Amino acid sequence: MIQERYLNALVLFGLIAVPLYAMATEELFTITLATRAVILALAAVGLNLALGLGGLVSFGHATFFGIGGYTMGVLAYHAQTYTALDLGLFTIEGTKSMPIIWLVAIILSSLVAVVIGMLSLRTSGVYFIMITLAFGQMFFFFTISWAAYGGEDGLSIYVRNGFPGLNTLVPIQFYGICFVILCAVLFLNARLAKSPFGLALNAARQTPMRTQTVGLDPTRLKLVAFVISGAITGLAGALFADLNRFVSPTMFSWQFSGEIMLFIILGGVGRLFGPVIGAVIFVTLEHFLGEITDFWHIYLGVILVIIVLFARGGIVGLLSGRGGGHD
Amino acid sequence: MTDLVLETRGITKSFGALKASDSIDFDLRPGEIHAIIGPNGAGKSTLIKQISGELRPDAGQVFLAGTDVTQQTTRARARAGLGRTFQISELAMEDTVLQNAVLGALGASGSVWRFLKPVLSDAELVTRAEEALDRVGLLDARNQRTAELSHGQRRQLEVAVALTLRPKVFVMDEPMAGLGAEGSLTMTRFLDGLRSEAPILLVEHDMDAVFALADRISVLVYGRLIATGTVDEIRSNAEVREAYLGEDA
Amino acid sequence: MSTVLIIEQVLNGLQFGVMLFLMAAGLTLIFGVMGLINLAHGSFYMIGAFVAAAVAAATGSFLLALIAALIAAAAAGAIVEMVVIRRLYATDHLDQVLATFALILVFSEGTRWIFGSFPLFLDIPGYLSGPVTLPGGIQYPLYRLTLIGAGLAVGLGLWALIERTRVGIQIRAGENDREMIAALGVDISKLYTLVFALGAALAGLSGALVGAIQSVQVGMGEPVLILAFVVIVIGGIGSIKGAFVGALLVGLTDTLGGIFLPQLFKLFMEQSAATNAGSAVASMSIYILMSIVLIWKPTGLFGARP
Amino acid sequence: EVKVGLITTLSGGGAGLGIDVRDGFMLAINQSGRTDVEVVIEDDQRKPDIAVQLSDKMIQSEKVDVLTGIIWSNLAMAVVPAAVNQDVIYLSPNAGPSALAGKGCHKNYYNVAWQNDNLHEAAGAYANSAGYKNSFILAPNYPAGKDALTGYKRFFEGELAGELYTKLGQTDYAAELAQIRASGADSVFFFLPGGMGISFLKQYADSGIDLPVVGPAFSFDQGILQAVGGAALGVVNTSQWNKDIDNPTNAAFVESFQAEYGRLPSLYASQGFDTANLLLSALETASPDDGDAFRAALSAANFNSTRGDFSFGPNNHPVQTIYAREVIKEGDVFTNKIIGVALENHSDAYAAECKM
Amino acid sequence: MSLLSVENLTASYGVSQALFGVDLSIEEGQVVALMGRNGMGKSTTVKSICRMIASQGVLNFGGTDLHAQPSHRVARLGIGLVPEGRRCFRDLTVYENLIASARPGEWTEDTIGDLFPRLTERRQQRARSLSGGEQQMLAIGRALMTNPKLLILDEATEGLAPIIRQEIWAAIKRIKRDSGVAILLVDKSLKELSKVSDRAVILERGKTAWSGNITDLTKEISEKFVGV
Ligand SMILES: Nc1ncnc2c1ncn2[C@@H]1O[C@H](COP(=O)(O)OP(=O)(O)OP(=O)(O)O)[C@@H](O)[C@H]1O
Ligand SMILES: Nc1ncnc2c1ncn2[C@@H]1O[C@H](COP(=O)(O)OP(=O)(O)OP(=O)(O)O)[C@@H](O)[C@H]1O
Ligand SMILES: [Mg+2]
Ligand SMILES: [Mg+2]
Repeated sequence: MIQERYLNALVLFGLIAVPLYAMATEELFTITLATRAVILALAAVGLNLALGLGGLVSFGHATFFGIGGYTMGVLAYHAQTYTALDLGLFTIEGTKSMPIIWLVAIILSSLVAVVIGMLSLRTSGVYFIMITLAFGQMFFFFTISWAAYGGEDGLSIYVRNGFPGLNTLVPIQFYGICFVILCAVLFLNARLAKSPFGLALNAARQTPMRTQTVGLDPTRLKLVAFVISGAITGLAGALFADLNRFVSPTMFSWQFSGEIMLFIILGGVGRLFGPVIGAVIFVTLEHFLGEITDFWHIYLGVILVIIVLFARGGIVGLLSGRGGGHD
Repeated sequence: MTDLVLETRGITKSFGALKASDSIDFDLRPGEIHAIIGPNGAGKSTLIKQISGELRPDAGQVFLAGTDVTQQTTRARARAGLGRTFQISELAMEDTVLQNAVLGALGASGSVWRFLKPVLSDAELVTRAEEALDRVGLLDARNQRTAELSHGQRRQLEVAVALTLRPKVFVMDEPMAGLGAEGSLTMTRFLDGLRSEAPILLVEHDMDAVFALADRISVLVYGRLIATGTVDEIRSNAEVREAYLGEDA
Repeated sequence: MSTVLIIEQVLNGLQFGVMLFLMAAGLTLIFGVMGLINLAHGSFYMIGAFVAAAVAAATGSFLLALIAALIAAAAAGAIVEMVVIRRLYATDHLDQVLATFALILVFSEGTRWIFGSFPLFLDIPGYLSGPVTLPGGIQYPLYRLTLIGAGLAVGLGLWALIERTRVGIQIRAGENDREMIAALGVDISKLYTLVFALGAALAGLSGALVGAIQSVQVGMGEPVLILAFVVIVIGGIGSIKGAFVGALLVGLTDTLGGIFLPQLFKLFMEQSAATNAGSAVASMSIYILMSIVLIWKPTGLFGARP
Repeated sequence: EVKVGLITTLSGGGAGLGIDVRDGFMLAINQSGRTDVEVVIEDDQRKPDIAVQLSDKMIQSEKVDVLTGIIWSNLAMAVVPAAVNQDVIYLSPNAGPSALAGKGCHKNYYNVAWQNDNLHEAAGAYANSAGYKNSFILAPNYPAGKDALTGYKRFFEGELAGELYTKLGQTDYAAELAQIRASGADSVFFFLPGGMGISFLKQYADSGIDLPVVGPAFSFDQGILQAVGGAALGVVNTSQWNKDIDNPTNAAFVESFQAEYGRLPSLYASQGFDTANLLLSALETASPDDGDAFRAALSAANFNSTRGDFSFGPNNHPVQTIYAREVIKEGDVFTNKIIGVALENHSDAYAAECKM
Repeated sequence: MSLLSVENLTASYGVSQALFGVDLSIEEGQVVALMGRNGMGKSTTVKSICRMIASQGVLNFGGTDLHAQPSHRVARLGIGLVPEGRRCFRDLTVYENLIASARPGEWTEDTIGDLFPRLTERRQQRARSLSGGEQQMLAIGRALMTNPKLLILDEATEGLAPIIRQEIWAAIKRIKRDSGVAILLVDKSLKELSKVSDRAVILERGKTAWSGNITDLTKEISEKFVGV
């Protein structure tokens, strides 16, 4: 049994050491894999805020991931083709600058999260799961037939966007950006969970009636959580698009929403590092099982089943010996 | 009539064919404990839900300290000074006792939109919460998880959370439910002291407690208030004996 | 567009709805009534279709194929329940999501491993093939009428089982409080294994029936899964009647949306843009329907539970 | 020593196509007897992001000289532009999105299969020759579907009785069939790849509609035909390859493929086989290290193709003959027979836009 | 031999132990009161008997070792439970609640209807919308419909109006007098318990602290262990 705190430190250490080692040994692809894991972890950390703290089982978080991705895709596409983006009332220029893209991605996914959240929070439980899924599917089918930006084929951005002072094309530098963002968001998440807002949100999840009788609005608390959560996942989407230099409607697919959720459950719901550990393990399994056999999905499935059955509270619960997190 | 802390006028609520509240006029004066008794299913909890805002009445009005709050949410009524406890404990079971109490203090302070500073480092909120816990005798259990509390302790915590709100009026739905004989006595003594702070609307089936505490008693039967009076008046009311008390009291 | 064609399309919509209900019936039982989120429902559907195709190829009998599909899916369901699902009733929905997602992987790749990567052949038997003429001169495939019949029969049977029999009552009681119904003397574990197997068998049956007019291939279960969830949620969880009405609504929306939305867009757009936009909206239509229903009635049309 | 990265779909729903391409490709490599060609195979799971990462891996870690294998246009669009810009040769054994054939063409990108529109154009041409005057056409609502209808219309000279975009992944076509029946069409053209086509054909056969059907080879390929069964009999489809194309390479290919894998080769297998042979032929004259020479060797297309004459147009896309084939039953097996030529030495509509 | 004998029963919730050695026995047809302050382990004892939580020690019912039986078998051996907190099946109607686990015997829907006429009035209403007292009646009716040999009532009069409480006590007396059903009672009303019970068992911190005939339960003892 390891204390959760040490486990978290260990994970952070691994996320620093492995890519550095890979750089030293010129295993560039390991860095790419690590970047993928870190970005997916970021998306899941975002969802964990809604799901773990707020009890909002969103099966549509791919929506925000996709919005982040398309923000990057569309802005960079216009920059790359030297065309302006016509928004009817006014036009804007595309950009290849990461910070600007992130900002736009965060703003757009927040706005969409406000709308989806307001509509979805009328429901609860499984209905909430399904209505969020429905919104995700709408975006999915919309982008598939959105011919202006490639439809199902998606959009290729040939060169990774820039970050002032760094060469993002060097894998370890881009990894560094993603890793720092992940750490910042984890820090934010940790503080948030202990803050007044976090306490109230936690109560709103467990007992909305009580929350109301002390004069707080559980729906509004959940909405704010949902929006913050969507913004983080949106940011992850923008990074993911930059990692691949490519966006496509699959970023909106329900399978993807499911995968983000999977990371959380795998790692441990409501645990700060649960999504990180889940994403790292999933990416690792996905990559290395594939090398062993064509039918690696079977092994992946069996491993996942074993984890659900024998590791209550996810991997973090198993390792830290504090099984059965909440919910 | 503005010195009434709480008043309902003609509250009516139907569930299909069933009239759970039938034109109920009820009031609560400063400094008193006004008990509502009545057979099971008479509509006591339904009335409380309409007072607290959980249910909207079909007709009639609710006044809190003279203001018509009929159209207001539970939340707004809580802010206007209504402190409620539930028939079945509504607590954040995974949180600690202190966290539950702090939640009340937080609600009362209204400063929930703070995202970075740990809530337990807010001395004002914590002090307020600890005071309330101390009064119900739960201070020693403040770091225990609520799920680990015994039934009686949970009832005490319910009251403590209401205390942190420093309400103008308490609305309590069966606070003795599930308490043992000894626990009921303790709770009775505690409520007795509480009336000086704010008047209490008390729904309770424990007649020992009701007779010991109530300044006035109202009797609700089939959604209608059939009598209001002092303990002795109610005890000797034949209709009440037949509908509710039986030959016992 | 002629009236007959419109009538025919409405009929198609209803028919598609009943077919959706057939596909969702097993899920209604497992998810709606037992309250278990079973993402692997589509896998049982797939197993039914594959086993039916294999048996039909070996024996040439469609009836035998259906029976085999039923048995195979039921057996798979029973095994899954006893090995995995049983341990998950007490836990929250999320663990069920993860476990049954994992089962999809196992079943899909397992099927590919056994049956290969290519679609299988499963055809309508001779005695059910070809169209019949309905009153009004509409030519309608006999097999689709058979599917409607099967869907209605399954729906009615399920409804009677759940609402009218004691076993049905016990199942519903178990969903409210498993521990309590056991403490009152009902062997809820065995009952749940049976119900789960029945749900899987229904999925397998519909996989086999529907597989005869669609493609029997790995992954065929996933779109069905999502559609079935949509249907149940629109109708309201736990209500068989709701699932049925939900299925009809989805069927009509999907069919008629695909036809009329492009026409509608043509009223104010130029031809090819209208076709594009119309088809785009049509593919979103059932999800739009679902969100409208849920925003209007947060627990679905007939769902009572908050 | 030459390293080739083969990224294709080996698991999940579309695995059949990827496996065929891989098997055809490896058959040619093995037959060549060359031991200095190393092939690294990876499964993209039909997910674009995975494909991109695998191509990163191939380029960064494996340091491959040549990439190939991708089945799907959307995956190709995700991988190819970045890869060819990093000076890696990409040989497409399937998928020829128009964006890579016209303005987006690249000296490092070679398509050994077809430009996406090709088979649909041939279908349009065939429809003319069959005397159809009024076609009902349908395809799924996504880029390849739109390309398909555009391609058909580019060559078809008759009227359109109707034009429909269906949902991607749709499995029930009752509504579409009713529209076809009511449209007064004299023929039907459809492009519905994979399971969609199987469903459509089965339901079409059962609907009692008796119009001739034309389509591209994808819905009538060896791997799929057995699942469609009798419903496909007699349908005419267009393809640049068939197992009865009469040349020694093809005969040897069909025979050795069957011997090696125990099944009839498919269109995709032939494309994989041709891709590998193109590569091998270029390796005979130049090394990938010498970029220009190697590209020149590839462009020469100096290899024996299973489809007979094969050459590249100015955009590195095939100039080839496309046949009309008919679905027949040989013993117990459904297969195709060539019934004529749809388009002779056909190039594509985008070649002129390509500036290399 | 006793109908139910419990010896040295221990049980825990996760890491925290709740029972440290409970002894109690019930003879056929006997009414036994189980008493103790809040949190002393009464409900945990009940749950152990019904095999709803894991426990150790002797649990013997009519010659059968209950520890070898799953929960539903225990019920079929003839133990009917009215649990703490009612736990009616929320989405089932009153009628469905009653028949879900019914077994043949003298208690039928009709006889329950005589006992609690209010349930008959609400026959088609879902349990979730019943008032607290109505739910309590339903829980008792439901347990009786299993026609048990031993009826366990955990706080069965909690939250009931005095007049209904009297009815329930009367019903308990009637059950005791007319049928051979043994009853294990948990209740806070000492007065009523002493009227119907034959024996009493008092728990203190998860252990049997006192047991004996109800007539031997002196004021001192009850003040010491129950507080009044
Ligand atoms: N949502 C509802 N739908 C239908 N009937 C309801 C609903 N809520 C309450 N009732 C009915 O209204 C009546 C009043 O219920 P209420 O809970 O107010 O009773 P009560 O006086 O609090 O009873 P108790 O003392 O048993 O708690 C009961 O008969 C109950 O069945
Ligand atoms: N689910 C639970 N998890 C952890 N501890 C529990 C749980 N239920 C009860 N306990 C603890 O076990 C002990 C015994 O509880 P139990 O419910 O048996 O008491 P009781 O005598 O029935 O009390 P009451 O009169 O309040 O119902 C208590 O200390 C309680 O806090
Ligand atoms: Mg009440
Ligand atoms: Mg108890």
